[in-house]
Amino acid sequence: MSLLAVRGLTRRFGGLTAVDDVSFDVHEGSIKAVIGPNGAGKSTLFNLITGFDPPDAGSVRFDGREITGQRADRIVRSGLARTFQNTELFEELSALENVRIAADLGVRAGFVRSALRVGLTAGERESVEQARRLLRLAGIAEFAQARASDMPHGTRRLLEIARALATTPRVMLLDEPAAGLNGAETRTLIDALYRIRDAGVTLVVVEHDMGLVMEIAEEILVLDRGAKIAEGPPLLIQKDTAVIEAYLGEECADVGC
Amino acid sequence: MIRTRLAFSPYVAIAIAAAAVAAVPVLSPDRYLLKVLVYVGVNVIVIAGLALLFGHAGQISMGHAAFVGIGAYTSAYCVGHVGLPWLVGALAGTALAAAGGLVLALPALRLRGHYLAMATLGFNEIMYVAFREARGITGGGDGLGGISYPEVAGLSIDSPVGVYLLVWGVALVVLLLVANILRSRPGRAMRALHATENGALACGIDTVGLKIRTFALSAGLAGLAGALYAHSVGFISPGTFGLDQSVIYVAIVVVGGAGSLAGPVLAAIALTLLPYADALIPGLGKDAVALLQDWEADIYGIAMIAVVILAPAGIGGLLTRLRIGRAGEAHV
Amino acid sequence: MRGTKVLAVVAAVLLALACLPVGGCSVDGAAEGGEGSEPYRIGAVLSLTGTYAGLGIPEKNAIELEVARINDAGGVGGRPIEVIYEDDATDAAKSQAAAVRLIDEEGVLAIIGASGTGQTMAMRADAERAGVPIISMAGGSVITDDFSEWVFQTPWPNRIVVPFVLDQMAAAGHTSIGLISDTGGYGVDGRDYVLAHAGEAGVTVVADETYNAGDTDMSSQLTKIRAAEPDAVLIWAAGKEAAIIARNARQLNMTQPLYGGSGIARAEFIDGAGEAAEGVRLGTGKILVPEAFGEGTESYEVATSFISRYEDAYGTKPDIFAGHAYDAIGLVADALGRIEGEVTSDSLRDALEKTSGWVGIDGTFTYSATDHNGLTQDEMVLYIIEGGTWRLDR
Amino acid sequence: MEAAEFLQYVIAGLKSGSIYALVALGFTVVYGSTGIINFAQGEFFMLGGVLTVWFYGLGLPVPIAGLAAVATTAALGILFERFALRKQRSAGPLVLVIITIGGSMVMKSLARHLFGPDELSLPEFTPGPSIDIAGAAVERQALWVWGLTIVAVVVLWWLYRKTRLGRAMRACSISHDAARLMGIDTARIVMVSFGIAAALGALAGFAVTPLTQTSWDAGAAIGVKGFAAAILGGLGNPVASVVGGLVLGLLESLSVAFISSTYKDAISLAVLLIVLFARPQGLFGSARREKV
Repeated sequence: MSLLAVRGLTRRFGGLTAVDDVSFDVHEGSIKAVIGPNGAGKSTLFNLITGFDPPDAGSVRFDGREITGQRADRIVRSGLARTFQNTELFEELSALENVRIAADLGVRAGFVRSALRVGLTAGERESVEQARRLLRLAGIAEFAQARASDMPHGTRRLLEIARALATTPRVMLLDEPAAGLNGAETRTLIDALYRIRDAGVTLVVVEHDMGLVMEIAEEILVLDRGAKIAEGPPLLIQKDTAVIEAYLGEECADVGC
Repeated sequence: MIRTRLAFSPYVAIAIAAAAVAAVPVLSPDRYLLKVLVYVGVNVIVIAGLALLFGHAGQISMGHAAFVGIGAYTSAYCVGHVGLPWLVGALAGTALAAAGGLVLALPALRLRGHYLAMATLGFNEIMYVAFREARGITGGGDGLGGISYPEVAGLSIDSPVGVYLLVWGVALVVLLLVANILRSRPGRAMRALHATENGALACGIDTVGLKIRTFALSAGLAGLAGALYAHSVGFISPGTFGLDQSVIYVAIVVVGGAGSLAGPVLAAIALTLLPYADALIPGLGKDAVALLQDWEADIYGIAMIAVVILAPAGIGGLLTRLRIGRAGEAHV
Repeated sequence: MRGTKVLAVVAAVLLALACLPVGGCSVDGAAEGGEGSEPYRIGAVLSLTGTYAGLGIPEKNAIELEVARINDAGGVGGRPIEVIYEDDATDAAKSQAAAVRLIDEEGVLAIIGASGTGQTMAMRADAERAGVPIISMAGGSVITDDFSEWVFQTPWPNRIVVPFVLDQMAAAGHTSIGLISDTGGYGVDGRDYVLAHAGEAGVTVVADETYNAGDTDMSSQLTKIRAAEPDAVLIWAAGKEAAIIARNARQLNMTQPLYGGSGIARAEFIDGAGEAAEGVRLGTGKILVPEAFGEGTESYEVATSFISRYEDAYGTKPDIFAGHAYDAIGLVADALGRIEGEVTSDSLRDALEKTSGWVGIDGTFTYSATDHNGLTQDEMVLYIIEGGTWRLDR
Repeated sequence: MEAAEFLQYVIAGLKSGSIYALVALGFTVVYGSTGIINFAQGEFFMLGGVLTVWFYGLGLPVPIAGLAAVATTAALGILFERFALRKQRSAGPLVLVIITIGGSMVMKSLARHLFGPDELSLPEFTPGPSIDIAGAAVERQALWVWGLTIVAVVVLWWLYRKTRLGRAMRACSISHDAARLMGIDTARIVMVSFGIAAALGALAGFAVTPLTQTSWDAGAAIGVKGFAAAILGGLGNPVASVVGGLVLGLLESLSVAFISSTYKDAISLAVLLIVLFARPQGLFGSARREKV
């Protein structure tokens, strides 16, 4: 039984069908990649799964429970975290503060307990430690006090991943984490992703960097114009005519240029 | 990095503040100063609530004077007409204002920026009509006079010093509670919501619940301030709770600096005292006073512009630069 | 020390404020008059800025003019009067603070003011506790209806003006009237009295419309009134909206005559309404046309002398607000003169209450233990606006 | 209620509605190029009226006095942007809004000092009895108000659609950065927008003063109505602002006709809140999809 089961997800914007009846499964502990040319509906698919955009049809089951159309924060709290294509960081706050806000999920403190500061210090100290650990896991511990807006692009991506981790997810959806990274930064990202997968978190990654995809993905889902055109292991996908056609256009498909 | 600075325990700071509040009437038994400081204390409570909602959570409200009005009229009615003790009236005023906050939170779930400003502004104008027309309860356009002094546990607080101590006692407690909230998880969640709602959602923050609770708490504090004001001043009229007062409250929070609490509180004290400066600055000649009074509105406008131009991050921003705070540390 | 920085900041500011030598000569309780040539200190809380600036400024002019005249003529029993002015900026909170300051720090014997009804009501509690009499220049009936032994009033309240105007309308055969009033204190107060007294005056209100200060057009309300086909239209309004109503009525070709009270007894109404003001009738005091006092009478002398002195000093004729202020300072001076024994706030209050037959601008004042307004309908006259000015319509 | 009376209410609504529309246009022009709400817009309306009366007092005929007032107010709008707002571009929208609030206080109080506390009046452009249209009476001045509103809308439409400056302003309203990349001097565009907004506000003040008189504090109430109209129509869209203004005017006059004049403001604001709740971007505003 797969950890994340997507069945027939569809989303229409006026005349355009951005996501057209997409179904796929993600198995616990694996790394799945989602690829496809620009405008294939990858980000929209992520938004439908994670509750940032309500689907017109279809369903999503996470760990056996139906989560279709739930509010985004509830889905995150049930263990399905995500990052964004253009990072949504808290620009004025430090890296530590950014991660700590997500780590706060563990701190039981409503308005009343916080106002009276009753027994909070323990929970809060724990959430700060958790935040520091995650910064180390993501390999950006030395940026802890830096303001998010002052950090280099690659580090910001890793910070957003660390922040998503702080919600103790079982599955994490990463929306083009390698976009705009140079070789070395991509290497650091790959190492971080392996460490996260080894820590038991299932990963679903939207990516254009084929090198990265081929290296880390155990299974690849290919979208074109909103529809699923292929799904399977990297080697199979590499030779799939439909995939090549989608990416490189007709003539190359049969000639294999 | 072990913090080596002398960490004041919060209780020491509270003791110092309470001592200062108590010392004022002893140092200067002047009734005028105490009455003006009551106005300041009331505004500090309103601004503490608005700094939470607008400064930290980024939800603009141009209707806060209406909440003050709800608190004031409700407690005046409960005590005056229904004969309830002041404490019950004040709590009723706070609760009703908080309920008003809940109602106003609904549009906030769908509206952003200027549109939310207009919705809250509309609420303020509608409440102004309600205060003016519900003559049975509010005394209508002429206002409601003869409101009794606050009375706690059977003891009527009717001396200027007593009223001052009550208002500032409540103000200190409110400041401490709000400061604690801002330093804890809800405070951080508000700053996250202010930065990016999607980012906050991605951190598992229930932004809908947060907006509703923050609106209700902020409005409740305004209602509490209204209840204190009505019974310390003894006379309220719809004009006191009009739109231009709500605009002033928003300006105070911006001048104070959106990211802090000490900044807006200082701005509230300064901008509430400004209209009374002519009487507070010692040694002013008669015509200097008349001149100051005549040009007071201009000075007020220019002072606001000057502060936000010189210190875009507001007074709070200045305070942080003075204190070598860590970058991005939420300064409260 | 993060969370409690705000408390430390508050503590510092409060202490700094307390150390300001603000106290000055804070005298507690009611002030003694003192003897010899020491001046009688009287406070004045006026709206010199804000929406009611148009009332406060002529009031201050009138008070300064009269105090100069009284002091030049040797003051009261040889002692000059000194008036300390406070601007309440049309804000009830400021008028209350100003009253406390005048009582505590300036040790005034009495307070003239405020210009507005709300601002007057805000001062009452503190003045009553300190035992300092207030002489208000605001027209709201509530000031003297909600009786307080410490509060006096000089202008003609709606309680007197409304019945007078209604009687005049009935006398002119207008039995059904359309009413339009503003939602401010003055309008609501007037409307209450119109609805209460219409029956007695033999008049029925067939349309009852209101508008808000700042509205730019009242033709909808007037269209509704026109539909009710009243014999005449009664405007109970203060401020610039009254002129708009007159214009709108003319443009709607409404034939009904327009009536009003002291709220439209202002030159600005005539300027603003232009021809639409022609033929409008209003009931108010006699200041607009001194002949109304009756040539040769004492009040005629008082009025013409005040009007000419005011015009010499300020270049314009005094308006009704200047008249209210003239009476306020005049009543205080007269009362001071009548006190035997020690002059205190208490003795001044008692003397004020015993004022009888004092001839002022708004009329001949006779206060009593139950009437702190002291005016009756016979201080009222009906005017008609013709040729851009007022003419007695008798 | 027969047709003539209903028409009379519609005319009353369109009369105040067109004033709200002109002021709303001023809000939209500034919002378009800067993204902020200019709280001093109400004072531009006041200055239009007060300055016309002052120029008229100097002996200029009414139309010339009006033109001079509109020009002076436009210059004041530009000066206000230059000195108070220019350097604060980077400080974020809130700081700018507060500066306009402070600016409105200063303008209001200065006007009281310069022009006195009492109301000021101005003769009608073409005095004469009202004109009868299908049984309803229409004031001549109302025709001037409508005429000037239509002229303003047409000129603005022509400016936005047909001129380089107009296109640059539209580009600015979509995105400052993109506009700057296209070589548009966005600072100049913002300055021009404040000039136009001030002129529009002043034009409204000039057109309506013969009907309503004016005074130093005439700006506050109209400022709120103009803002409500701009929001009702949909911020940033000039035509929507005009429609928003007219709808708001009609809402008020019809609520007087059918419900009660005491609650006309409360009713029209309640309707506005309902519209905002149903369409959070106003009647005609484009629902800006928030890119996730």
